[in-house]
Amino acid sequence: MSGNDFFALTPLILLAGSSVLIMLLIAIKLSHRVIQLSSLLLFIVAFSSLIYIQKLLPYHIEPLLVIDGFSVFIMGLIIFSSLVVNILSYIYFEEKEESPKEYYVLLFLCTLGACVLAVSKHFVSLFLGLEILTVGLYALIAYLRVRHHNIEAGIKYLVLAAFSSAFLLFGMALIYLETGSMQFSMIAHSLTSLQSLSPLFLTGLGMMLVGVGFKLAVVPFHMWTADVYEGAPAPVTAFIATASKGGVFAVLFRFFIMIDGFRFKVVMLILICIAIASMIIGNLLAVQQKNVKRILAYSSIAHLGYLLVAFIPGSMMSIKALSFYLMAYFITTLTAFGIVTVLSNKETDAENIESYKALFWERPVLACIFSSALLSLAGIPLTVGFVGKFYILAAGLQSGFWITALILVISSVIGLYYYLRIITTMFAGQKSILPEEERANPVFYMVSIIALSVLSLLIIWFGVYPSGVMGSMEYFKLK
Amino acid sequence: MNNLLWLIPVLPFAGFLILALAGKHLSRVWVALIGAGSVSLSAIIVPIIGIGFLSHPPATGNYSQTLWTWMQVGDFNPKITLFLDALSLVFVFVITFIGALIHIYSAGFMASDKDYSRFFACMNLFVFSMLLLVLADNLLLLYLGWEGVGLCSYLLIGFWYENPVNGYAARKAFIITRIGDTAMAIGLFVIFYQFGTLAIPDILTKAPVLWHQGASIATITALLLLAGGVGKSAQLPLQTWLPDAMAGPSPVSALIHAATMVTAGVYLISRMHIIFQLSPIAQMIVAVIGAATLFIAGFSALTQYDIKRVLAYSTISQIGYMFLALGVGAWAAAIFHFMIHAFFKALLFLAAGAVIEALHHEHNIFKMGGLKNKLPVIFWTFLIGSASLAALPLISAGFYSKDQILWYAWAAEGGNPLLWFIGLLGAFITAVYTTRMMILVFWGEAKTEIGHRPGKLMTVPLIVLAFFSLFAGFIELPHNFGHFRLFSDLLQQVLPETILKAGMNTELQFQILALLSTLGGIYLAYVFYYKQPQRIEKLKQSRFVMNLYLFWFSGWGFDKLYNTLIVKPIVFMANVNKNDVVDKLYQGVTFITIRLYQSLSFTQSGSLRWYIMGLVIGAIIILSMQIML
Amino acid sequence: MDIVFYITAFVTVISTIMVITRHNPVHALLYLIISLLSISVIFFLLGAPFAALLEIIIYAGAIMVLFIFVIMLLNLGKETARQEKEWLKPKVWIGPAILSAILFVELFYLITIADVAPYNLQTVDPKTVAISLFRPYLIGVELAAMLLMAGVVGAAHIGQHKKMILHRFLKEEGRL
Amino acid sequence: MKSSIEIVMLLAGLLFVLGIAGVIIRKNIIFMLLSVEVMLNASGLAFVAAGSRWAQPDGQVMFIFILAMAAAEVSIGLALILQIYHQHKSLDIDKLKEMKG
Amino acid sequence: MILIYVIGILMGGGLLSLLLGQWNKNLPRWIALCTVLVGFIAFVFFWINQYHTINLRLTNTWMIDYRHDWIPSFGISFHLAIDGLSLLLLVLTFFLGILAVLCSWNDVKERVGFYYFNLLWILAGISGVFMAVDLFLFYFFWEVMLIPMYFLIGIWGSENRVYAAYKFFIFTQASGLLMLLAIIGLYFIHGRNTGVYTFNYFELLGTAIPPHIAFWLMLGFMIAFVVKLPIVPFHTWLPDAHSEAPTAGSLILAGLLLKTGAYGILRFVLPLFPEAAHDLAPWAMLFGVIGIIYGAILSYSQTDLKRLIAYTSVSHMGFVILGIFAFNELALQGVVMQLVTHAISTGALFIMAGMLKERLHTRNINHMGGLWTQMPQMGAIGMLFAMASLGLPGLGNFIAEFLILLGAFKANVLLTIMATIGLVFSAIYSLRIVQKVFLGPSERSDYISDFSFREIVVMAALTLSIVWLGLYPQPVINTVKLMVNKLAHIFPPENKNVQQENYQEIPLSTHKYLVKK
Repeated sequence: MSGNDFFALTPLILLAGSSVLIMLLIAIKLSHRVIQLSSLLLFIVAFSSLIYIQKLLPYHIEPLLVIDGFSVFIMGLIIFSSLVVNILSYIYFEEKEESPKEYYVLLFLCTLGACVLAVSKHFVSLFLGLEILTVGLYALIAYLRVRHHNIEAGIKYLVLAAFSSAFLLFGMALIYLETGSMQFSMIAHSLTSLQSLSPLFLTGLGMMLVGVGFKLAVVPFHMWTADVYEGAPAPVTAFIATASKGGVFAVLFRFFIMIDGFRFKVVMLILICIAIASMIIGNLLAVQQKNVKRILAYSSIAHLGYLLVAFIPGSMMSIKALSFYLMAYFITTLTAFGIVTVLSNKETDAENIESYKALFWERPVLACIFSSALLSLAGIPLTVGFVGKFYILAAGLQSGFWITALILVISSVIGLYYYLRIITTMFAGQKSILPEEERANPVFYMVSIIALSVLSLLIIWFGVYPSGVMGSMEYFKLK
Repeated sequence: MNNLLWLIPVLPFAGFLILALAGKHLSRVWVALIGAGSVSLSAIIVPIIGIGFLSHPPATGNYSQTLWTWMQVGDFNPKITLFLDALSLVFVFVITFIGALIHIYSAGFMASDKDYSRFFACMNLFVFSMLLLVLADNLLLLYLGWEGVGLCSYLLIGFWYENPVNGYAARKAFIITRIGDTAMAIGLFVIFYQFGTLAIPDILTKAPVLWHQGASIATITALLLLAGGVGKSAQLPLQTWLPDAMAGPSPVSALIHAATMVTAGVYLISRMHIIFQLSPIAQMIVAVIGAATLFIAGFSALTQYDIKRVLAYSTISQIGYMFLALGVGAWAAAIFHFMIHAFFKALLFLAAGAVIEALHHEHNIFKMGGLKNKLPVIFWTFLIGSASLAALPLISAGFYSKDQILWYAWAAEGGNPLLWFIGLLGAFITAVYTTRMMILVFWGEAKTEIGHRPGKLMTVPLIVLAFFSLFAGFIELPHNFGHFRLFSDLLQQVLPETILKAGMNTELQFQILALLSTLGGIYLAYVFYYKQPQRIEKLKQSRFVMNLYLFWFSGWGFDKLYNTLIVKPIVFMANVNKNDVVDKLYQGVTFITIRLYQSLSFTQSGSLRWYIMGLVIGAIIILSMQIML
Repeated sequence: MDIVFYITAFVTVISTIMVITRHNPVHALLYLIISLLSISVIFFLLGAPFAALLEIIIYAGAIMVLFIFVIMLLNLGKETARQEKEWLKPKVWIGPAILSAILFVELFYLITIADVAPYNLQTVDPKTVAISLFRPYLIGVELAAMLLMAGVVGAAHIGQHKKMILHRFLKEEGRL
Repeated sequence: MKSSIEIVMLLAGLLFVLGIAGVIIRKNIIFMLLSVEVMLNASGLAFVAAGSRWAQPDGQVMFIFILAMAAAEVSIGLALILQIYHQHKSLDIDKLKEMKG
Repeated sequence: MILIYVIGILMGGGLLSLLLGQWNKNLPRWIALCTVLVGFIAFVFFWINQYHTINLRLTNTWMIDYRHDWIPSFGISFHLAIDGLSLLLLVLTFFLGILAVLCSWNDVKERVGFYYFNLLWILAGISGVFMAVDLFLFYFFWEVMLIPMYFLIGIWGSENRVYAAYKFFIFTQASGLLMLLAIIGLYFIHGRNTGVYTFNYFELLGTAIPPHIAFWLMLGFMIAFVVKLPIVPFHTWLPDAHSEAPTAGSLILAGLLLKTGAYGILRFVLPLFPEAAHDLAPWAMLFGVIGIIYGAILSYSQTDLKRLIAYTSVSHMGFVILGIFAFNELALQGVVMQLVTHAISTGALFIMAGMLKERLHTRNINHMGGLWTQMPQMGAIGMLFAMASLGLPGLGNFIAEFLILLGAFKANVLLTIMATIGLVFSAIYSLRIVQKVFLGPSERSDYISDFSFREIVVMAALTLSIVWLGLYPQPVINTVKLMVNKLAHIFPPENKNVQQENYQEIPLSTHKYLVKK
């Protein structure tokens, strides 16, 4: 470990250190507010450190990690979403939990895990990053442990995650057995020296796909999604939907790029099937769903399918399209869950679609923000979701993947229906059924709303003028 | 003078505009003044122009005045151009003159109607459209007038809109004529692609050059135009609307459904005569249609009890004569009959209107009677009109015009003994039903009390028309009887001379036969309806006669036929498909989507073991794919 | 050597089958420990003595003890065994078992068609492992530390009890 | 063991599948966790075997990390089990079906 | 720059009325009115200006061309340009925009600010569609107009509004996405051919596309446009949307939204894929004819007035597709006329349906009847527009339909004859409206007011325009002349269809009449 290594690892070290620091702060019994603020500060510091390390790029820390433009971009997204989740968490947990402080420790750890995924280029770091993320999430999902749903979601996630981790591990073991290395580049190297494709390697890859697919919640490994989204506290759901998936997707992409997995017809075929199934089933499942969190869960399944559409060609445009869409998806999902968080009250989360009735007339700002997020998810122009979808279609069509593009289009029409349903509900009726209650912390409430407004402005700004972001994305190249 | 040409149609139009926009705020006197005045002004301008036209015939044989280019798309550039030649002069004269009289009559007739201004507005609009029709320089403008008169006919048939029956009749009229119009529109397309223009003079000069005699394209074109004419002129097979059209006020029936609009078909065919001449088949069809119509309508008229329906069927029948004349190539005779018919039929309708008005809106002739002395003016004018209709020899104008047609039906180039015989039979029937009507209405005992007696406004036009019904025939006399050819000479500028078959020297026998048939008809009716009415009762015992009677009464069952063959299937189809069968397709898609949702939602059972099973199945699928591929 | 392997493998498989079929949790746990022990023998045979030791010490020793703690804490005994007996009916397990069998057949097929070149077994001694662990995988170790920290913090939070609200009108004391 | 590593991998695979079977067929959460442990253990076995096939320490290193992960996971899992037992008075996983659809 | 300003004004006006609508309910109306008026006046002046020089332009049909980079990495630019067709439709947009604002003046009482926000944004979207010459930008605007329309139907519509709004949105969005696929496909094909990756319409125009791909790409475009238009199997959203939308919504739907479909075909499908369009022509024409007759028959059976009018739109739009795929100047001019006149006539009918609904609280024509007695003015105007809708000469629709049929006759005799039969059906349904609504016995004794001053202004504007278009359509024809000529020249004139057996006997010399140029 040279000095430069430390320097390059600053963000990770900061995240890890923050978790310890927060523990210490808890130990000296500081108030929730102080802890929340200091963790916010630490997130900001970690985020800014990303800008700081850019002159080093790309930087390899053998054999586990690589820090390049792409990983910095993904880390940025992850830390950004954690930051937003952090802001949203205060009012949510302040109302519901008497000791919400460990939450921040776990949040840092999960963020760390996701970031490790984003920078890893080795099975070990992949596995460890994934597990830090997952183990942290077990606790986060079940954080409000007195609620039945939280516990139920927690145990479901735990058993399934461990189960799928086992698949991932077994797959890795098979690949290791075949190639003699766990480093992506070495695997790629030994693959080129092989005459024919070995079944062991493919089996390993397939089993890894099970593990990764579970984390990404793509069909047929999607069934946990809705339950966990529904059961988990709203900010945590936001985190699962964004940071955890972003990290996993990043490492999957890096792995495929490095071993050039796109040449394996069978694997690609599997991925195409998964993508198609995810898009169709994800959207279909939400059609008449009544629970907003579940709707968003199913929609996230579909969105991962969309991401796979851009993933499959494995071209230069794929990287850009993926990066852009991930960003769009992050912003949008955070906004959507942010609204759910803000509207939640002490007893229940605002998950019943009925509770959004007449929201537009009662709280127009929130309704507008939510609408912009939903429209972005639906991919309607003027929002970033549209540009993202356009990008994905472009990436797919550039390499001639007409079928997936077509399925994307058709399934997103189904998707339209349920997004519109929520919007329609917000516009329907005259009177909201959500009780107008005294906010315990009006200041933080305002802060949350401002944060969400900024996000929704981003949604529209990037939707109207995406070239700025696209331009900067050129910079975040893989290696 | 031809600079004034535009005033002829524009005056009624101005009247229409004033009445339509401000009619609500004008007093009745003003409404009548504007309505009748504008048409009368036109009627005054026409003779001025007409005299100019006759005294100093223009070198081209016509006046034309271009107002503006309607549109110009590529080579298609119809202009709003008015075009006056001998043929249109006759029509314009009849329209404005009779139109003015009827307007004046209406001022009295409609005096108590609440929609006074609307009536005059529509009538003015009608006169405008009709004038445009006959003055049009190109077929598109003609079509404008053509449809315009249809609209006015619709508006006026349904004038008393509170009664849905009237509305139904109006719709029927519009739609049936529209069927003809549609065919005519197709005819216009053909003409445009053949000649590259729709201007009538150009077409008429180009047609003989581009088409040879008997060309099938000429036949098609002619038939398409004929279809338009058949619709408007209520000829077979589109005649069914006219009897129902009597739902409108009597002046309307007089002006539109007797004197002018229904003869638009005659105008069109004679206007486009060159095309018809190029196709002997088409011309023969015209003649056959005319003959068949006059025959069928005659028998229907015989059985009607509504006075206006009798007149309506007689109108159909008389227009049948005109078509017959056109078909056999007796162009001038057709136009002559048109003019005479306009006079006496307008007269008859107006007089009938006066009768109906006098008898508290009683239409049934069997409930009339004995009006001879009570309404002397009406009686005498009606008598003159009837005489003309029945073609009472020598003294009525109708005799001269109809006799000419009968003679040509045999003698002209396209003539045929069968056509002649049908014509003769028609003349006989005409005499029968006319006499029947006269007797039932004016003789016998009074069955209904008289209410309202017609005023001066109504009687003066009747007298004028009666005058013309008697004496207008003398401007054209058979060549064995004075041989006075004022009218056909005039028309010869436009229409070809009637060519006789070889070996036709005398028409005396024909005249005598016609005379006999008319007199025989009158006598027959006299016997059955005046002298020995019990014979009718006796006849009615026979089942066959009754059935025949009903068959004729229903206009030979055409309405029923069309209803079952066309109207009912379409309405049935429309009603069955009210909710749009195509939408079911999309509902099906929705249904499938929702079923898919339900079955997929079922998989989200909440059971962790089931979820794991899903994961395992996924793994199995992936591994199987790897094994198999 | 081979024969030792086969015997141990046999023991492993049998004891594992016992683990998933026993009704009494404590019995199952004991079978699992047997399974773990026999796997550690296999590790040894594979030339990985360090792993073998860790398997016994940490897995069989520490982790299993956790389970036992919990089982004892919850006082799962005969009652549970009876319930398990009820739950474990062919109707319940036959489908999953078939699925698993299919998966195994596929794995079997895929592993056996692989053509792995023969090699000489070498023992990888603890020292090598340790060097590897603290040289290239140093960051991994650090990360593992964070992983354990996450586990500890999480378990501590979830494990603690507080007044629990089943319903806002119907409060109930929850106690260990 | 001289000839081939396949047989060890087969054993690992068999254990892995048995673990899967255990997870699916048991309704008791503790048994599910136990079965998951079996699966993780099988993966560890596969890693060690693979490491020994290449005579590298990496397999064992990975095994150590798996151990760490298993420990962390089990600790949280057991804490959750405690909560579940206290809330539902049962460890039947099929009773945890409040969320569905 | 006028183009950007206009869109900007509309969007800005929308936002302003949304914001100010919170304080004052009257303000948004006036803001909206002023906004649209400004746009209208601007374009009318521009039109008059251009009209003098219109015939001087020989090849360049484009009057304004504004371009600004937007997403350069994709070759997307904010590229607006207008030619005669766009200009005409823009004028129409603002004309109907004014009417839409006026006719919702008292109609909308709740959430006024948001209402006018939606209205103005729809107009902005539609204007954008008519201006955009960057395919991406076109798609962008294409979709932008949907959301506010969705709200307009979904919030201010009648009972079944939500269903209708969904249906509208999903139909148009689904088809729009297919178009997006086709656009991207075209983009890549062009990029691969030339190395220039751009969405610029002008550059994409000459793209050489392999025929089978061209067909699919064209189909992608076509579906989007045909659903909007709509053509028969894709029309079912329209009756629902029209009948449930508020008056202004129906007006804009019928008057403008449908036109975007036709505009799209004229602007994109024909120039971009001439061969494929040519191959499709008989089928498209067939569907047009089916639409004409099917729409008319369905229209006849409806009892809901707005639904009835909606189906007449289906029928009228059948003429549009028939004319477009006849590929000759006459038909194309007819199509343009039809776009304008249908907007006016059907718009007027919808406005009247809205007024009736406001007065009678029903749309069921069986509950109307005899209204002429109480409101003769509306009766007269209603009659006029019913006549316009059945294509009475002297009113604009006749010119349109006649030109279309005349042009189509050249391309396909049989189908044209069938389409002409549709005129009979149009008479049937139009007269049914008049009969059921205004004629017949009056069933009501309560007082029903005739037109108010505001309504008279609206109807007078519509009446004058339809009569003007019927008697002197030349300004419209001249405005689009160059564009239409250019379009017609893409397709070589064909004479084989006209020369059917019947025409065999024509002497050779007639060919100069038969075949134009």
